[in-house]
Amino acid sequence: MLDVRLSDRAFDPAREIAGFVSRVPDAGGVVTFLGQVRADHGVLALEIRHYAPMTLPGFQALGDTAVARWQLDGMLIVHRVGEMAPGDPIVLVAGASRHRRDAFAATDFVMDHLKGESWLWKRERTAEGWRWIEPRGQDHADRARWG
Amino acid sequence: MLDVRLSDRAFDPAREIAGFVSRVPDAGGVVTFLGQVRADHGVLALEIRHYAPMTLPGFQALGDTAVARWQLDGMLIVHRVGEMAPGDPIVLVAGASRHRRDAFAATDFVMDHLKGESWLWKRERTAEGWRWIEPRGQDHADRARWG
Amino acid sequence: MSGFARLVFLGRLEDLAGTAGLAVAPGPLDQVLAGLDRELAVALLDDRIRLALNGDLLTESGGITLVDGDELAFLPPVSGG
Amino acid sequence: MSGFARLVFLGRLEDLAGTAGLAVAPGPLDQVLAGLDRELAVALLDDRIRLALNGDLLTESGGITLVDGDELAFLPPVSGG
Repeated sequence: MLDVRLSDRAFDPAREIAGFVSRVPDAGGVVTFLGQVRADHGVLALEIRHYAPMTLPGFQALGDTAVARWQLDGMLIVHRVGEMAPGDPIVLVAGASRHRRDAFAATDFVMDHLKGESWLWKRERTAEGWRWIEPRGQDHADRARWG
Repeated sequence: MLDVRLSDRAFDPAREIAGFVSRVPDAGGVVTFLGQVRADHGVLALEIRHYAPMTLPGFQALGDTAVARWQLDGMLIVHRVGEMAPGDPIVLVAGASRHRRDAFAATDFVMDHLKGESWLWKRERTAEGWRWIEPRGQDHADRARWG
Repeated sequence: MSGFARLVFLGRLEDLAGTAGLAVAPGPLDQVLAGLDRELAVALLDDRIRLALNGDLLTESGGITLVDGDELAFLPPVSGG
Repeated sequence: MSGFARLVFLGRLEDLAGTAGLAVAPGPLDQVLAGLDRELAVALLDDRIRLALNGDLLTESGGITLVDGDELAFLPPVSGG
């Protein structure tokens, strides 16, 4: 079971997790990663732009890769697009597996690749106005972990 | 913020996660692990026994170690004791951090040590009756990952 | 003949173009770009900008000719973080 | 004098003992164990069983004497995952 979605409005991570868990009764372990807009460094808003013909297929391909590489009962990727406020959820990734190592690895892998290879463009608004977020060297290092 | 609890009755993982996330507004990432009683191999019930003077202090010490080793905004450990049915949550571990790598590592670390070093004794009931669950060699290998 | 092709500008290119997309006359890409604001055209030709034609990433940007109904997207490096 | 010490049996030892705990007369552990069912006493002396006195894990099991109010727990290997 692979469930990949873009959401242009706020989603409720707890409800998504509960829904996901209910669909993987045979899984012994469920690992989730929730990313949210940080409230700690003067960011007033975050905007994520996407390109429909590429962004969702890109996430779907990443999910397919994870499902092929690890023994998973299920995988969930939900990503916000549009404008968000501090504390808003940005991304929820969940992996369910019989043995917990698969769920940990798949979720970690998806996060490492989501950040650097997704077709998403982000800008932040601070007191000084909007500022585009540049690529980071760390993203390459994160992906290199997976050989 | 370190929150460590034993629960002798069923808990709601989604509600626990929502409560935890609301207490770490500055965290960019929250990783959770949920372990549940598997519904797939003839297990009708799982019982976990604990020893109050050692089990909770043991979990607390493990949480302290994780908090000291990684940069965390918060850490949650909730563990069931008593008798459970297939699909019931057994353990919920959550780590929140500014950078996601810390939350992943801390949660993974706690799970590797929870399973092998906690003062918990488990037995399963199948059609043939109750059977005690023995230590596994894999637990030692899991802990050895952390040097 | 004639009709329209569409250019799509992602990320900061949208701000630079002042619009998310632009209908243009079909034809060779060089010719299409020559009809745009010069600063925008230079930004679109930057080495780090990747191109996608009708949703498929292009490995080469040379020799493209847009036909009626084509959508050509200009993709700056994605954001980190 | 006298009073009671308490033995606590964890995991499968509880099933073997038929009870989670037992009040015993204080005294040297050897002497306490000698008063128990022989099969249970043998199981409690197994090398893999660890002991905790009043919640503290003991590194050595030799020379223990229980006094009034002590709680001695017998901890078999914990279960795997």
